[in-house]
Amino acid sequence: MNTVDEILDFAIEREQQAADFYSSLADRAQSAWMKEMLLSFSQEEMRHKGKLKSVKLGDRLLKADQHVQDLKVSDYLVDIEPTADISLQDALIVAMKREKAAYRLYSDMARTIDDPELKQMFLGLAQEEAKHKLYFEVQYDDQIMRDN
Amino acid sequence: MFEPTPQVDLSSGKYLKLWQGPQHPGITGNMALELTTMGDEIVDCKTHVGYLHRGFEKLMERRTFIQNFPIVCRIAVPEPTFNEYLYAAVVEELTGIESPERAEWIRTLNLELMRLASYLMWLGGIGAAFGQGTVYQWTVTHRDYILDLFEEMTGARVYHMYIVPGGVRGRLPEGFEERCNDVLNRVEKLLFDVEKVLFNNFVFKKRTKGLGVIAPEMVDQYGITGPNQRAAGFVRDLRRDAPYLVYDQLEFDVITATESDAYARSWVRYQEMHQGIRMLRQCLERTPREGPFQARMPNVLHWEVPAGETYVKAECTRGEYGYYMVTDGSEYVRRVHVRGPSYTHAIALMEKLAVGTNIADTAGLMVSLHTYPPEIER
Amino acid sequence: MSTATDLLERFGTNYRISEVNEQKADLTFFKVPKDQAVRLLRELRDDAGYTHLAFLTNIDYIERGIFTLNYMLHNYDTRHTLGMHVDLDRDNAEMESIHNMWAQAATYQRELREMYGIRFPGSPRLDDDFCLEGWDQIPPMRKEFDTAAFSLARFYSRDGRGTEDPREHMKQQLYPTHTDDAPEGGN
Amino acid sequence: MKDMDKSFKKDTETEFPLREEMRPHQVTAPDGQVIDIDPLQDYFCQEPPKVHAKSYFKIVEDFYNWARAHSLWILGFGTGCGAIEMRPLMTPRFDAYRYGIQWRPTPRQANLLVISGYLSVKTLKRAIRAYEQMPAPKYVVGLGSCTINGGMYWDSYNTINKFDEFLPVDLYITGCMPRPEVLMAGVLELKKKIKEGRADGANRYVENFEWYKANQKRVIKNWNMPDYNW
Amino acid sequence: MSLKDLISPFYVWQRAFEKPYTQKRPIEDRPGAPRYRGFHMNSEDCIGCGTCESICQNRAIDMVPVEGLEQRPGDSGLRPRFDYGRCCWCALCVDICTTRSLHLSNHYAWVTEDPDAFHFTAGTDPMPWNENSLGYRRDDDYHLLVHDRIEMEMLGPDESVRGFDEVMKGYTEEQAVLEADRCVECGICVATCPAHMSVPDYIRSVRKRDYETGLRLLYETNPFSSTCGRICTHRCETVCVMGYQGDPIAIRFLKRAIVDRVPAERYREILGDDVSDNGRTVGVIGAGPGGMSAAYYLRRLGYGVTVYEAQARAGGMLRYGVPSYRLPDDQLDKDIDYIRSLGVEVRFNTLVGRDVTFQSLLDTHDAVFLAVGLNQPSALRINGEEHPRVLSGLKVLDDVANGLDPGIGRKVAVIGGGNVAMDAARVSRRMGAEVTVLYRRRIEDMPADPDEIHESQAEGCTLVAQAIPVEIKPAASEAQVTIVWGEAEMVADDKGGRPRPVLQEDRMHEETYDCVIAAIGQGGQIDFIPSDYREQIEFKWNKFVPGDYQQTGLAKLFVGGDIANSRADAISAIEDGHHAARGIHRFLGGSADA
Repeated sequence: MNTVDEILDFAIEREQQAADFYSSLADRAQSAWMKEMLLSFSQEEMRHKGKLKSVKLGDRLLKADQHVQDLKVSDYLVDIEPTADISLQDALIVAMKREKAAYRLYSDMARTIDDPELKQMFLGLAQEEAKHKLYFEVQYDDQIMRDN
Repeated sequence: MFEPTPQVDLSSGKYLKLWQGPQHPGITGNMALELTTMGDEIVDCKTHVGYLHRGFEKLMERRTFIQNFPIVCRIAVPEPTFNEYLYAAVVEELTGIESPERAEWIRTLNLELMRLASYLMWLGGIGAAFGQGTVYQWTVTHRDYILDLFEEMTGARVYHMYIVPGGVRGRLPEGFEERCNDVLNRVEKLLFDVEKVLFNNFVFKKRTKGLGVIAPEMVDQYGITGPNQRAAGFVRDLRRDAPYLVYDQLEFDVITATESDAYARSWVRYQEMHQGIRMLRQCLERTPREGPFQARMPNVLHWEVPAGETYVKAECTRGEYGYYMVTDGSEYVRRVHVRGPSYTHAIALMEKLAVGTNIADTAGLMVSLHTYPPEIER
Repeated sequence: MSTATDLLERFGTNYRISEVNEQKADLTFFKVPKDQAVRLLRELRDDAGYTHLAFLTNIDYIERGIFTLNYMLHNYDTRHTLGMHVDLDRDNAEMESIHNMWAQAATYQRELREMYGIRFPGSPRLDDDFCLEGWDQIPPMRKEFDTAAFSLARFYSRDGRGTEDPREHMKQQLYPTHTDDAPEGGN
Repeated sequence: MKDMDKSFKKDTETEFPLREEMRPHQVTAPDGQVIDIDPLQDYFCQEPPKVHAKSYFKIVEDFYNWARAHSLWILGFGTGCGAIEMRPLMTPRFDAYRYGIQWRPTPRQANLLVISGYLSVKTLKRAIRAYEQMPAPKYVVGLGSCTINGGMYWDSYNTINKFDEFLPVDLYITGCMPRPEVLMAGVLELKKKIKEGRADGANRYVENFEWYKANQKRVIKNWNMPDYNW
Repeated sequence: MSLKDLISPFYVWQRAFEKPYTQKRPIEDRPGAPRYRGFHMNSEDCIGCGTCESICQNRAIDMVPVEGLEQRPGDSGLRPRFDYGRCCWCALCVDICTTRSLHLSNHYAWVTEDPDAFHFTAGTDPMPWNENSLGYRRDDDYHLLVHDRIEMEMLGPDESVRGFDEVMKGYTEEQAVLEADRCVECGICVATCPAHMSVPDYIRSVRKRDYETGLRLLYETNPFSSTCGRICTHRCETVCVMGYQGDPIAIRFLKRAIVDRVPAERYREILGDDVSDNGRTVGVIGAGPGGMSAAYYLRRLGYGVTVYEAQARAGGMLRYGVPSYRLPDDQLDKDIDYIRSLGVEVRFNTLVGRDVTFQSLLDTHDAVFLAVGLNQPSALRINGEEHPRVLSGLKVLDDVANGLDPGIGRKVAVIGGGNVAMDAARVSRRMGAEVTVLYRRRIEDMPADPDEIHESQAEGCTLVAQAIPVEIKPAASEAQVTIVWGEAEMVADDKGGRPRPVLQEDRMHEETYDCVIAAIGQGGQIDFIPSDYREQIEFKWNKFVPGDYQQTGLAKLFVGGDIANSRADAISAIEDGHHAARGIHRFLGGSADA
């Protein structure tokens, strides 16, 4: 990956994979409710993909320098193996962990690369994933840990 | 007791019907005298009241107990505070609420200040009725300084709405004592001036001595109370005979006279003003500065007073002022009757005393009886 | 201080005295039948020292169909006050006049005539206007007379008013669908 | 309205009889001559009121208005509570005389009627008579809340609510009760209005005479006086 | 006549040499006294409760909507409008003002030609005196209202931890009347109450000691009055106008005061037991407050109602989640038995999805109301969670409710800050354990009822705030467990939500307990709805999104209770049930507004 476009293509591809992951999970879900949830996760990923596409077309810029709060919720939660009868809590944990992994990936890449433009791009993508993670963390905090 | 008026044949041409009022010079408020005169002499007098009738007793029956508190003071315009106090007292008696000591002192202060203001108004009236306009100018101005004190203490000049069932509405303002003492000193100085100018005035003496003599036996027959009664030689004063508020802790003299004419009545009132100033000074000194001034009250919005009836009276400037209240345990009062001393003074007594006097003296006679029509009609 | 009890014992044999209520040390209320009232008043005035008629008034007990006159008498020597109640038939209220005993009674009787419609035969100027002039309604102090409705009908009220109940207003604004028009639950 | 119960009816021949001295009667003069008198006819002028015309020249009218504004003579007829706050105005402290204001005992000498508060029906009748007897141009000031919308006596069976239905009012002063200072401010405001030539209450009264009379007769049941008595 | 009498009057001349008394400028020289009762002012604190209107004996005050004023629960959006053709400046409105927003200025002059001009809305209309700082204010020591709540007798903490006796003893009749007397009957609370109960009316019936009327009023909107009189979250009290200067009215306990005075046997006599049958049936899933409330109102409307309940007894979370020292079983039975006595059939031990299919319910009934509640405890999902000494709060409460021993030991940690956590903690105290509550946020953020937090502290539970559990480890003994937790820092939420805790990895603690009770939240279990209906039903996270009448896109399905609202309390569930009954009646062609 040597150009900004290539990086973006890679990122877009990753978002697509995530969307596919959730929708295939949804296909297997038995209850109306979890199916709905997983599809909405999938749509969320598709929206991210759309956002990256517009970055690629130059309609939008990724900001690398903004501060995104890390609630560290996912840090101390266990890993979950996604199954067809997954619960909402577990689905959210999976989502948080996935976003966190993506964040780590882009951050590591940014560290290993020297080209300032590309570095900037990776950092921007990392920030973007951090935001997604925050979104899921907040939902976990609000929906699952209501009383804690 | 009741003497029928002599038959007056208007068509004889000897008599003239003359109406005085309702804008009557002898009175605060409106009231008409229907005089039948023969020459200058009055042979028959009928009173006509009702120009100020607002139906208070009816209005009070359809207002809650707290809603009655602002309206009662309107019953007697120049002396509203007595209504406030009596209404509060009658409700307190029926509910068993006791107003705190501090409130009792402030109430006494308020009532005596009102008495002084009311007497000053009256003093101006009697001066004006006998051609001494200067006295009127002096006393009404000084009354205004007392109204200033009221404004400062209660928030209004005339309708104070300060004595609320359960206590009073606020503490005395800062520095009130000094300002009140200052006004009292000025009023006292004025009173000595008035004595020289009015009571030592030979014109005044000539016209008032022997005018409207109330014979002692008439006092009970006509239900005469207050200074009018004391001027006839009776030593009766509710403040001493049935002490309310803190009057049992105050030093004052019951002023009496024996002549029982307009001059004697005026002189009794004049001296009572001095007694009033004496009491006010005691009040200012002894009113507690600390402590509650309102008893613990229920929620006044739906205040149900237990069923019962009572009569509470107080000595106002004109005599026995009383509130008779009947309650039936609901949020509304069953019946209130306000007993104003003017009721008998201005109607039965006036109709009797006016006969035989002349037209020029009716105004002075009426002022000397000190009557307020609003408390007759309510 | 049982002036009142003494007194009632003294008169109790000759008069049917009932409903004695010692409201406070110097105030007692009692009831006496209509036919004995004036005789008792005279005796109280002449023999018992109750020389001062503070006032005469009436209480309307519409639900019981009676008027209760209250004669408030005061004794200056014992400083005791007596409230004498006399029940009258509300629909045909008539009472013996006492204008010959106290001069101001005539005025009170005029007022009661005008305000409640009670007749006191023989009382002077009884039917003259007292407070009211040109009154064409039932006597205003009777409980069935609605002064607010009358005032609205005759004197009108200025336009430009209108109020909302906070509770109803909030209901309309915040949860309009939550209504139970058909009776259900409870009753 | 409810029919009047028979038992409440006062023992009089008609519902609202004329006072004895107002009925037609005969009087014997000192010289023995017998004179027939019908007071309602004889004591009052029956002429209907007329519009008080403005002067043809504006400068003259302005001069008149200036003069009128500086001699407001108040009829000393306190109708309600507010009368008690008019008294201090006559004393040195407020000294209304310096503004050309003074109190007169008779309507014939006054051109300003201050309705100082509530008006019972009985007083309303007298106030109307007093007003009609005042010479035009004349002014009316409503003092206190009661004159505006009934004030605290809004539900009383004996006090009117809207004073402007009965007499033309030039100015309202709210308060219960208003301080003397407000009455003073009101009078100064009235002066301004007079000077501008807008205080035409007397003419409004004449122009809407029928309406005012109808309102007056609606509440005053025993009218027994001529329609216009000046 | 003496010579003195002749000369003395000439003394009058002496005063001619005095300084004049005249005010130079009579209008400007004398402003109103500092306490003068002049014209009205109203501050922004006004909430439009209308108490000023009710005390005004002149009917001089109208409550009118003000343009641009945002209406919200606790503020009626109305403001007092004064008619100065009526006002008498008694200032009772100032004295009674519940928020102390109303004042009088010392301005007193208003002269105009137009008699219709004397109206204004204080505080919002631009009046010349709005900036006045002087004028009448109510004195601090003068009250026309009773600001202090009548204290209810309750078991002391020493006594209460010894057993499961009800802690709050209820008002005596005298106390209840005194407390009810404090109410100003403004009705602001009605909008905030999820069930919109007619609070002022039933408080009035307490004051009048007319409990039959009171009970009828309660049942108009709430068939769980005995229950709600004890454990309601009393949102109404948070907006009670009496709370602005003192304590809010104890609305919840006054409700209880009514039901406490009506024996269960008289319910049918007072409320009536005449229910017709309109031949249509409704199935209700879940016999909790939502389901039973719907069942009650539907039965009243003539529907045949069958309730499907997974457990052996009715009441749902009220039965299994609320310990008996807060809500004794017999009180819950009082409510439920009356509903059942009207002919509501409850099928116990019938779990939808296991014993009967969702589809069959849809087929057999004319409508289905679903109120299964949130009964699945959220897992901690931290390492070591599967340790046998980690219990769920709901399970503990459930065991206690069923008379089983949850086996908690002597030293207990409770994780969470909601009502379930508090209940678990207090139950543990009653079983003799030493209790520590670990909560991720601050104590003021706790979703539990403040009374419960307060009482649990009084009973000796230790509350540790800002503590995030990170790991569970086996302890030396098998009967024990070690929990690792870290301190948290609170960070503000950008979007205005409650502050969120962030773990501080450098400040970790380790502690060993006999057991750890997790009560961090609950989720719903609605897997029995086949995925085919996904298109018709709208979800948001783990909840339904119902329509105006609790309906869903699936024609026959109505939903309510914790699973369908964000408040997740009993009273909201009760209202959902009631409202769904209205909706079902409406959708099945009943009266449009019923």
